[in-house]
Amino acid sequence: MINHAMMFAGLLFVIGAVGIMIRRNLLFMLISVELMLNAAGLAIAVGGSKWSQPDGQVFLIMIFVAAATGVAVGISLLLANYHERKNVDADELSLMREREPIEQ
Amino acid sequence: MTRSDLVALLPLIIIAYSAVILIVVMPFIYVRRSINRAERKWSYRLTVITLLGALCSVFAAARYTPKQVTPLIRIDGYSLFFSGLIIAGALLVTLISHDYLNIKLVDSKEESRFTSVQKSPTYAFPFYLLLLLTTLGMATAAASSHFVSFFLAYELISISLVGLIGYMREYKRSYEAAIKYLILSATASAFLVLGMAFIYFELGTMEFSRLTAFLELGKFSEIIYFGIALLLVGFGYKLALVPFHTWSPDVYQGAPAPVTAIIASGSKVAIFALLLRLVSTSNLKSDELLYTLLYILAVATMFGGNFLALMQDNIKRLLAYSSIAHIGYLLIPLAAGGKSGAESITFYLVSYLVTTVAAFGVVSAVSLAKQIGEIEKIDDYRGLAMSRPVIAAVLSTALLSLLGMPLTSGFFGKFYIFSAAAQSGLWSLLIVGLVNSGISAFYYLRVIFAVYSRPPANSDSIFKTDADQLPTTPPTSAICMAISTATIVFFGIYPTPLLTLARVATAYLGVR
Amino acid sequence: MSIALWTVIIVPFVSAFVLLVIGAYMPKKAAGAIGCVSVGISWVAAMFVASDFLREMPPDGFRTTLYTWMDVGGLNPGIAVRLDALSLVMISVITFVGFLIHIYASQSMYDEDGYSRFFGYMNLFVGSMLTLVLADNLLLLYLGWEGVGLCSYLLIGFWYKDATNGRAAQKAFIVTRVGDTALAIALFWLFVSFGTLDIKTILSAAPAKLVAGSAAATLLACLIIGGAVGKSAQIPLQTWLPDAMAGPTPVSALIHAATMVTAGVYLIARLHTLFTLAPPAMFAVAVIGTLTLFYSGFSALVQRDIKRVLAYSTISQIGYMFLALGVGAWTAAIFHFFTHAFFKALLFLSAGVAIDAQHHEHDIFKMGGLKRALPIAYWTFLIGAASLSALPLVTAGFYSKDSIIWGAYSSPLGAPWLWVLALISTFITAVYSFRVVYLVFHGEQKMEVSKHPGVLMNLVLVVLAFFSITAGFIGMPESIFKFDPLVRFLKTAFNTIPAYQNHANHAAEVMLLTISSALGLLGIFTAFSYYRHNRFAWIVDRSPFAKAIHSFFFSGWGFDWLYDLLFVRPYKTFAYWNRSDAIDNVFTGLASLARIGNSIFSSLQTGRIRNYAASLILGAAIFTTIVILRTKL
Amino acid sequence: MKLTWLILIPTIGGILAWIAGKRNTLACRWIALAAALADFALALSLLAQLDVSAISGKPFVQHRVPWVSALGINYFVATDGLGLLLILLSTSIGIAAVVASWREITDHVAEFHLAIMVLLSAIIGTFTAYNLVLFYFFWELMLVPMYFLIAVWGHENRRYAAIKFVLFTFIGSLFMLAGILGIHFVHAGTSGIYTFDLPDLQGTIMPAATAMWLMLGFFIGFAVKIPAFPLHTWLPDAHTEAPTAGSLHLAALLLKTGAYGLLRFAIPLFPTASLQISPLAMALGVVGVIYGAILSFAQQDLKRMVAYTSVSHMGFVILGIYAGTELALQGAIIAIICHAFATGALFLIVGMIQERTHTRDIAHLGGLWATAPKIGGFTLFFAMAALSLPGLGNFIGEFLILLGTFQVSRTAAVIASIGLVVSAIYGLRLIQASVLGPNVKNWTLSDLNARETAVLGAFAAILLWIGLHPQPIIETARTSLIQIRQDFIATSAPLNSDSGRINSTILPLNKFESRKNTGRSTND
Repeated sequence: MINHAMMFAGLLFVIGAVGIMIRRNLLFMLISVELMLNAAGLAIAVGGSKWSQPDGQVFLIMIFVAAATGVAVGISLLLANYHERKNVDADELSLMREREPIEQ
Repeated sequence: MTRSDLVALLPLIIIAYSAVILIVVMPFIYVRRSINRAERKWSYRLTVITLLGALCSVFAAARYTPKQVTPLIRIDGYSLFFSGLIIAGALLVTLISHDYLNIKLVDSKEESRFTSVQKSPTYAFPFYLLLLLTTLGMATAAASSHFVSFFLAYELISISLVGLIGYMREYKRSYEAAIKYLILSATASAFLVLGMAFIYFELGTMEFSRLTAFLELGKFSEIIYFGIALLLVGFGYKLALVPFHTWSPDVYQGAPAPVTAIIASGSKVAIFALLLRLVSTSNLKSDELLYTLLYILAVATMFGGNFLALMQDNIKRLLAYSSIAHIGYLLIPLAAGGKSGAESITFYLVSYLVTTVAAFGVVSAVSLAKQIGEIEKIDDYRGLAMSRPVIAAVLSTALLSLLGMPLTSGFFGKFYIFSAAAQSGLWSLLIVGLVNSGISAFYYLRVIFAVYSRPPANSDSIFKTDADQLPTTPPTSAICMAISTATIVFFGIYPTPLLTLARVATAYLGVR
Repeated sequence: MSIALWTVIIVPFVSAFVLLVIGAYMPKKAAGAIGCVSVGISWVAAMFVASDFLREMPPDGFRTTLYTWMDVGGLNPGIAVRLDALSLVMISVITFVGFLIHIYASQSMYDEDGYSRFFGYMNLFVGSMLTLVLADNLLLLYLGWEGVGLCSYLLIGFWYKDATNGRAAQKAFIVTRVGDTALAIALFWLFVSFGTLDIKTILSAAPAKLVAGSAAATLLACLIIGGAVGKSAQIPLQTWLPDAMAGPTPVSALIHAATMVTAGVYLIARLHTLFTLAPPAMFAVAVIGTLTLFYSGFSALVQRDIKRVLAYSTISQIGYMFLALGVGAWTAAIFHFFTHAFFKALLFLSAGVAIDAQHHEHDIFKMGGLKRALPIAYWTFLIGAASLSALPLVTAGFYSKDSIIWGAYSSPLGAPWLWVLALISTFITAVYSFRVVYLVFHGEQKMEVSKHPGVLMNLVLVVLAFFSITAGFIGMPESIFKFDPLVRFLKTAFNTIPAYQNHANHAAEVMLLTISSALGLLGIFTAFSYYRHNRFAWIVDRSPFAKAIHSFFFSGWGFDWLYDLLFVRPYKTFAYWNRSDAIDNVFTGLASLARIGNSIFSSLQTGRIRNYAASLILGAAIFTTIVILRTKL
Repeated sequence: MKLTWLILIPTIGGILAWIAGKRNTLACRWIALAAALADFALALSLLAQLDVSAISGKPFVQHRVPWVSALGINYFVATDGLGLLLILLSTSIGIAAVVASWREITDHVAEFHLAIMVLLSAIIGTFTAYNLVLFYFFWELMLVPMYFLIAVWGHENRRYAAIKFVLFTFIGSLFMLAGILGIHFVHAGTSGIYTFDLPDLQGTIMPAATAMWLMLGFFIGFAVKIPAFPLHTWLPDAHTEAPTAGSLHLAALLLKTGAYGLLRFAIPLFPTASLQISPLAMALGVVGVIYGAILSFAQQDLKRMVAYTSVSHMGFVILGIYAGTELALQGAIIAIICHAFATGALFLIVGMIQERTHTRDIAHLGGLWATAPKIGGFTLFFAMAALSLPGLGNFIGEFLILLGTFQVSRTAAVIASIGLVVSAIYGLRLIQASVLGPNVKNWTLSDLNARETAVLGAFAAILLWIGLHPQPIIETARTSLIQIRQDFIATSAPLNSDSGRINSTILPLNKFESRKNTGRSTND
């Protein structure tokens, strides 16, 4: 049972990870990140239930808070960016990159 | 919560409350009036006072150490040392950011001033607010003794930094950097939490004291290795270890120079302090697997950082890469462990923080010459020595210290970490480190050469003009640079006091 | 006596220093005066020394030390001189001939700029030469040895504005330096095996330390020979001397005829004990001498440049001396040096007069008929040539050369072909010397005489001519008239003389004398008969074979070409090919490696969030896989 | 304390000169000169204290105070005859450097003098440090002012040269740092005393392999600086691009710190290992002698030409040091000193020529004697010194080196003797190319002025004096060289098995091996 929960968490985590790697839409990226965070939170909660301690749940709530703030900031930036560019394509955000090495 | 607890927590509390004051009071004073210098001045003063107070309260708190305040926070010599260091760093950064904001932010009257880029008038106090919050996060990280507090500190740092990075709303780059930092740090923290989850799942505790007790036993299950590996990802992101370093050049470049200074100095110092606290007691060398992980990380980070910096022509990116490499050097004594390992790390972190602040202080001070954007291209620094000899001297001192030349604290820092490595016989790592610091000479010297060479005739470098036509460096930045440079040189000539301090601080780690 | 002796050496050095430092600021006359007077003083001093020495006749010479040069690790050479019969003869000749040539030069060089520099170098040379012959330890000798080399370099290149002179000077210095290096190695060896560089000690200890005829002794002697052949322009290091004629004539007279080039002879004579211990080396010396005198005789036969003729004749005369040394006839060698100094200096100086008279024309075929215009030069040159080609009984060369041939004949170390070749080349010598006499002074005059020699110059010529005739009379062969004070005096300096068949059949000696005189006369006759109607050129023009031979001899038997092919060309080729230091490529390679690393890593910095996230996640994946592998396996 | 002043005076003078130079460059020059002279006088006063007849080569003045006691680092300066000679050399060259740049340097005069004076301090510090870390400190410190000298006041290609110079020497010295740390901890492991003081560290017992590795660390560091044959390629560039005073310091002093390091640290600390690699080192020296000479001959740039002669001469020095006989060592010392003056003077002359003609390309030079006889005479003199003409100091040095080498290795000596010939080849080419031959460009130059004549004359006089009476130098260096020689000979370091094992567990050359060792020792 416990292990199944852990596996589920891991699965969610991997989904999030894959999502962030393949999606170009900033919104979806944010969502994938949230997915990862919550998956991790789930794992913590499972751990708490394994040791039958409250800590797990407490931590989970903390994680929600953090995730929420993150999303808040993220969305605001996203909107601002949308005003700038009129799109939410993440790959557009590559003004700063390593140019070809300059001959010294 | 006894009185002594409160005193022990005083540094954190002061910062937190003044942050609240800032956010509550400032809008009421200024929201009706227009945005103007006064607002900037007062929020700046408040921040400085706060940080000074916090710095003093560190000494007050020192009387009650060591102290476990709730399971979350442990106030002892070690954490206080680093809190003090971080707060001092934040103070220095505040000094430079004041001038920076004065130039870059716009009052509501003078909106018309900028025709090229439309700049909307901006408050300054949120900047200081975020600065205080991130300082709080760092101090907490250094003092945290529990996964939860660690996680909170981690997130606090991340999110307030995102705000700071994106603060210059007008530039696309600032944005881009902010978004990159946000998403990637969230990902990293997800890994961190997962790692915590694994460890908690296996050991049933989230308190460092118990964890370290477990770790010292040395026989781990697979799950714990998993957890540690994932934790390392979390740490690796913030410390910008290769391969988790990719964000750092872009963020360094996009963020305003003072913010970059914080990212480079404070956040890394805090996180590394925590890392050291976690692993110092467990003998990493003896555990082959962890040693391998650390070894790979160290080698990859040192080479990656230095190779990336070699051909770099943007000074902020170059400093980003160099700071990657420096954290790489620090992994060597971390792997070496032992008393001297911890002490050398502590010493090096101080030297590193001061030097980084000095370097970015120069960048921001130089950038004051421009209303919009910053002076980042190394070629634009040509002629600096002719028009601004003192600033040039500060910059080259900082770079020489990063290179580890004598008469700078970097010399003893490098010497000490390498000696720690030699003491525990990590010869291969030692050689890699030596070779890398050899390579690093190349790009540091390139910058110094540019600073001391004449500007090309055709270029539009601002330093072609004489010194008197340039805006004079404001006193606050000057103070910051003076303090940091003085520290570098002093510890470069007589490092004993700092060494003693480091010894005292690390004694609390209980390294055997 | 020691004061006088030091005066001999030091005065030239001092005046050289003065002339070189402040000479440029003093009037020409003063400079010339200083130059001549200093050498004069040292000549006078030398005479005093000589008289004292002859009065006392100390058994093993007279030694005096100025101070200890250095004292380190058992090596303690002093700045010390030792006077014995050998060095006494040497210094008398050097100072006297040197003095005369200085006087000559003070007039002949007067119109040249760099007058004081010239005399500075000349005095420096005299000083170094005296140091060389008087040194009592090999290190000091080496100092003089290199010093004369330096002066030779400076004086050959005296007219530095012409690059060819510079090349000749460099050639001279470098070629001799090769020999000097061999000598240096010999010095190391001597020190290692004898623990000192003091000549007397080495010579007395040699028989005990070195096994006679052993490989070590031979090798050591051969190294010394290397030094000697370098300085004395013997095969295989003779190529520099003909080119050295680029220098002013007095230089050629003093350095490249009378004194410096005989340093090799002096060296071997000085270290003769080592050679007696190494018979193969002795034989090598004899062979080198013989080959050289033969070789250079033929080269001299066909040269067009009057000074090159004399240069080759010098080489061949020194070849005679080497032959004498090789067969152990030490005294004969020194005796020949003694006479040769006079007549060869004379030849050069009178040739110099001729050259000056003909607008510095060196080509003998463009000169001619100077007999009437320059009587003194003519007669003195004639005397010199006669002495060179050993005109019987009346010339110095006759006695010294015959003592050599007699030595080669009578010595147990000699071999028939040695003295046969020596005899043959007396004929050749006569031919080439009188060929010059005829072409330059006889026949019809081709150019008007531009410049007449000064009084002093003529005086010097006369004096030298006098000695070129009389110098031989103090070394009469027994068979004719038993009067040889010089030889007996010299014998005191040599402790090991190979057993001559002394007082052997005088018949043989007389026979040799007659043969050589006959050959000499025949040579003179040949020269005149051939060059009156210029048959020689006629032959050469007719047959291509003769032409080929002619050009072969003319080029000095192609030694220059060979050395250029073997050493100069490869050295230059390598040097220029490697001008930009191939080793540096290693390090630039390392640098480019770093650059490659840079490009690899910076290709990861795409600026795209997902790639960054990917690298982060992949890192995590790698870690976890490592964990799995390490824990499972 | 005297030594400390010796180190400090130049820096103080430099700072004063710097301050003065902001207003008045002439005052700046005079102050710098005064400081250099004062330092020289102080060094001379030390000479008076030296007891030549002393038996042991122990330092005769020393000053030791704890500095970073936490790490066992003391401020420990001392000197013996050898060190003193080099101090005298440094101070006198320091004077010459100030005088030489009197007219050449016209921009940033103040900073320039600060740089050269700090450099002088660092060099003197290197020659006096008896604590390994202090030595390393000064050793690295030398790089900084030298870098600025090349990078700011250098010629066309200065950036490349400056960075190349620092990269080479810096990386080399990092290997030395590894060696320093290694011997520190080995010594601590055996004796339990954590110290970097040279006298304490001498005679540390360690397994042969360890000694070899650590010694190689030191050797690489020093070999780069000397420079030994394959590591020499930074030298021509640095020399060519540096300003005259910089080239002077480089040739006359910086290269010597490498040789000094070998004599003072590498050999005394690791006699056995040094003896083991001495054949290799001698081979490198010999190759350097000939290779440098050949390349010097081929160069088109007058300064580069002179630079490569340094490679050749320092090859002799390496040969002498590792031959290790008393003759060879004495020869090495004399060669070091005379090379400083001869090559230094050649660099000065090239600088003067360039200052007058604005070219170093020999294609454009030649025939300068006619227009500037003094330049011609001095060039001739110093070129002759460079090709080791007897009567001048260099000859004594190289002759003693070869003689001493011949005692231990005839082949090496014989091959190195070829250097005498090739040196003649480049020496004569140098003369011919610069002052003799036709005056192709019809230069009409102002001849040397009094100041330049004085410097060159002094150098010439010193060379002549050493060539004719080297005894004082020999006496001064004797005791310390005998000491070194004893270390070199006393190669019977007891390598009994148990000490070997102890060390191998204390100083594993890599981690896993060490753990295996410990594991084994626990098993049995």
